[in-house]
Amino acid sequence: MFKVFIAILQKDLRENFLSNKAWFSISFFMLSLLIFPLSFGKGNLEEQNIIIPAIWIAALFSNLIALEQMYKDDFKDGTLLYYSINGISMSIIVVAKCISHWLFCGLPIAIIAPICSYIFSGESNNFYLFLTLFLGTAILTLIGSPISAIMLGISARGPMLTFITLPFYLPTIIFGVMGSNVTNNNINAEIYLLLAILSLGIVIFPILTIKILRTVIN
Amino acid sequence: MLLKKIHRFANPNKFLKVIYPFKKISLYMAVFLLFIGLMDALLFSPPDYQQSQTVRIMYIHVPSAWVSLLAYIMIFFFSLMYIIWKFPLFILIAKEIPIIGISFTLITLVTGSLWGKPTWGTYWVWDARLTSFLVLLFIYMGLIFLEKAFKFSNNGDISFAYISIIGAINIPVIKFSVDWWNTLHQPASVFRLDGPTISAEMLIPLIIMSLGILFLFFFLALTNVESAIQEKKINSQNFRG
Amino acid sequence: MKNKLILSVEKLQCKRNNFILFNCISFKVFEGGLVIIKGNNGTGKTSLLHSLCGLVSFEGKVNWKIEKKKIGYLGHHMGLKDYETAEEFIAFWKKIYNSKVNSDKIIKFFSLDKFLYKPIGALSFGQKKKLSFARLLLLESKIWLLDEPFSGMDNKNKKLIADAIKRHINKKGITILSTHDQTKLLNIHTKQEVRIV
Amino acid sequence: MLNKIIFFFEMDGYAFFIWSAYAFWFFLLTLLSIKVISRKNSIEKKIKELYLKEQ
Repeated sequence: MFKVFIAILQKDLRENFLSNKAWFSISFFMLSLLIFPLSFGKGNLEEQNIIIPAIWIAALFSNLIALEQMYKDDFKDGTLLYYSINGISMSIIVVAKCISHWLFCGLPIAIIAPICSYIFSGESNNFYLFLTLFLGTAILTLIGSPISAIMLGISARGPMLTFITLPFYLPTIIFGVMGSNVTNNNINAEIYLLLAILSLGIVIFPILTIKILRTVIN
Repeated sequence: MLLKKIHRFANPNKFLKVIYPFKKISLYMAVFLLFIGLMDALLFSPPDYQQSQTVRIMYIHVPSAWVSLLAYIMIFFFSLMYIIWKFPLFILIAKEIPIIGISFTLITLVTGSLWGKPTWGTYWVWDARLTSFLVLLFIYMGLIFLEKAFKFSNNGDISFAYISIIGAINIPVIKFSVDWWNTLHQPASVFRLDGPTISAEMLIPLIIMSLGILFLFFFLALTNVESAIQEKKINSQNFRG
Repeated sequence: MKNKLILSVEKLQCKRNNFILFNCISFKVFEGGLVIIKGNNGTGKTSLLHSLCGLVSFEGKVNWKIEKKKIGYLGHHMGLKDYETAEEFIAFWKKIYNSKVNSDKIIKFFSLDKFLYKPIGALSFGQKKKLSFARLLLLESKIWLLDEPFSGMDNKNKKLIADAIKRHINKKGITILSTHDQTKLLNIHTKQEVRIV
Repeated sequence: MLNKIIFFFEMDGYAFFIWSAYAFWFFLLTLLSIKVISRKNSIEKKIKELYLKEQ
């Protein structure tokens, strides 16, 4: 079972690596981050403390962009169908998909973001930004996975997916921005809340995704 | 046992017969109660000592807020029942509610901001209640779009049910989160309606109006469900016409 | 000597969008049996196969007498990725199925060695179909459900596939396949036909 | 009497907010009711037509 999981995860990662999906979402993050200093004018950026909201907005949208592709390819060429008929449990597939999605559009963003924040505004308190992004992007991926599975049923689903997913992302964004704005050095309640949402989400959302995929496949 | 009882009523034809008297009663009750309630709210109830006459907006604002929340809870429960028992009637009911729920949510938002201007000085504040209601509006919009998008697809019903359940998980989260947000960023100016603090003279028209709006909601929902059942019948019988 | 009963289908009924696709289909499959499902387009051949796998909801009874966890299925979508090479594809599914079949034999049987190191996106339709047959052989399942296995193939490859099916049946496996025509190739005494109207 | 009516409509100077809120409420509810009821009516009409055709 674990061997199968590793094999599927490797395949997913390879797929992300070879097709442009993964690089696309990271470069989209950088590009949309570039828009903020341009639209604010360089001098105002440090005073207005805009960099943390900017990073969160960019992370959100780069996550959304990659979300559409999460199950689409495997669904279209029938790989999901073969997995399910040939007795490979759905939970393996879903977990592998979520991990590969997060590894390519969650973790790199969390690593890059403190550097970006330093370049743009010279702030030193970047550990919390990394921590909240680390947790927050994982939550975004988990929330997005059932919705991305639902959207497999309709043909023109690009704008629909964004519209339906965004309201569900809001609490994470709120906590994330609050947690990143820490001034003193104590870990505050928002990070605990994010951890709570994450641990709840790890239980709930993959189960939902499995159920949805089962109905969508045929 | 319970399942058998539900099964008996889950037959659409029987359901049509069952709801017919309820529909009639709720229409008459709604018209009657709304008339009395409006008279009471506009003419007889006293102005508040703090908010003076603007408190009269409460009589339409609060009932529609309650009903729009109730509508979402109903969608959630019907979807859950559909997923558990797979009776198509439940999802048929759940699918007809969002269009009514979104109207009441819109009323709540607009009347709320019209009430906010004289009392708080602004039309819109990013505080807990307001933001959570705006999110509710967007979730309703998402549900409606989803229903439209899946019209020609097989698994529209199940997708609707799952999305409404995900939304229901999010609604309390949104509420709590924004409460947190508010206490940190923007103190005070939170609009509250504590039960005991309100006087009986204002409570009575509020209750009458809420009941009237509730009956109106039931009437609209039942009518919608009725027409949806009949539409389904027309489509499935494949008339030559 | 009578063979062991493997699958019995009774009064199978399938619905799509409230329209009844087919009604009252019953048949029995014994060890080494071959069932050919015939029918025109849109009569629900694919739905029948899917309901046998348990993918589609249906009314009626489908009884598998053996473990049905691993079903060899081959459908219209072949589950091939454009960027993979054929060799990687076979290695991947061998790992997934945890199978001990000698993959060289399969490669030789379908003569895949000509394009073993090419990416799948560069292959023709017939070659892709042969590759997905290779996956079917890797699974070592007793049950084969094939959805139009002969479509889009030339005569030589059709014979190859018929040969593979015959071998499978000789090993006491069962095969259920749907097709428009092309049943002359499969001259097997256990053959039975099911017609969907 | 006239004074009382004018006082009622002025609402202590909050006339705009209160009356526009009530107007919006009334307008949207009527719109919704009209939509729901007309949908119901059109379907019943359709059923009647189909019924006549079948006969």
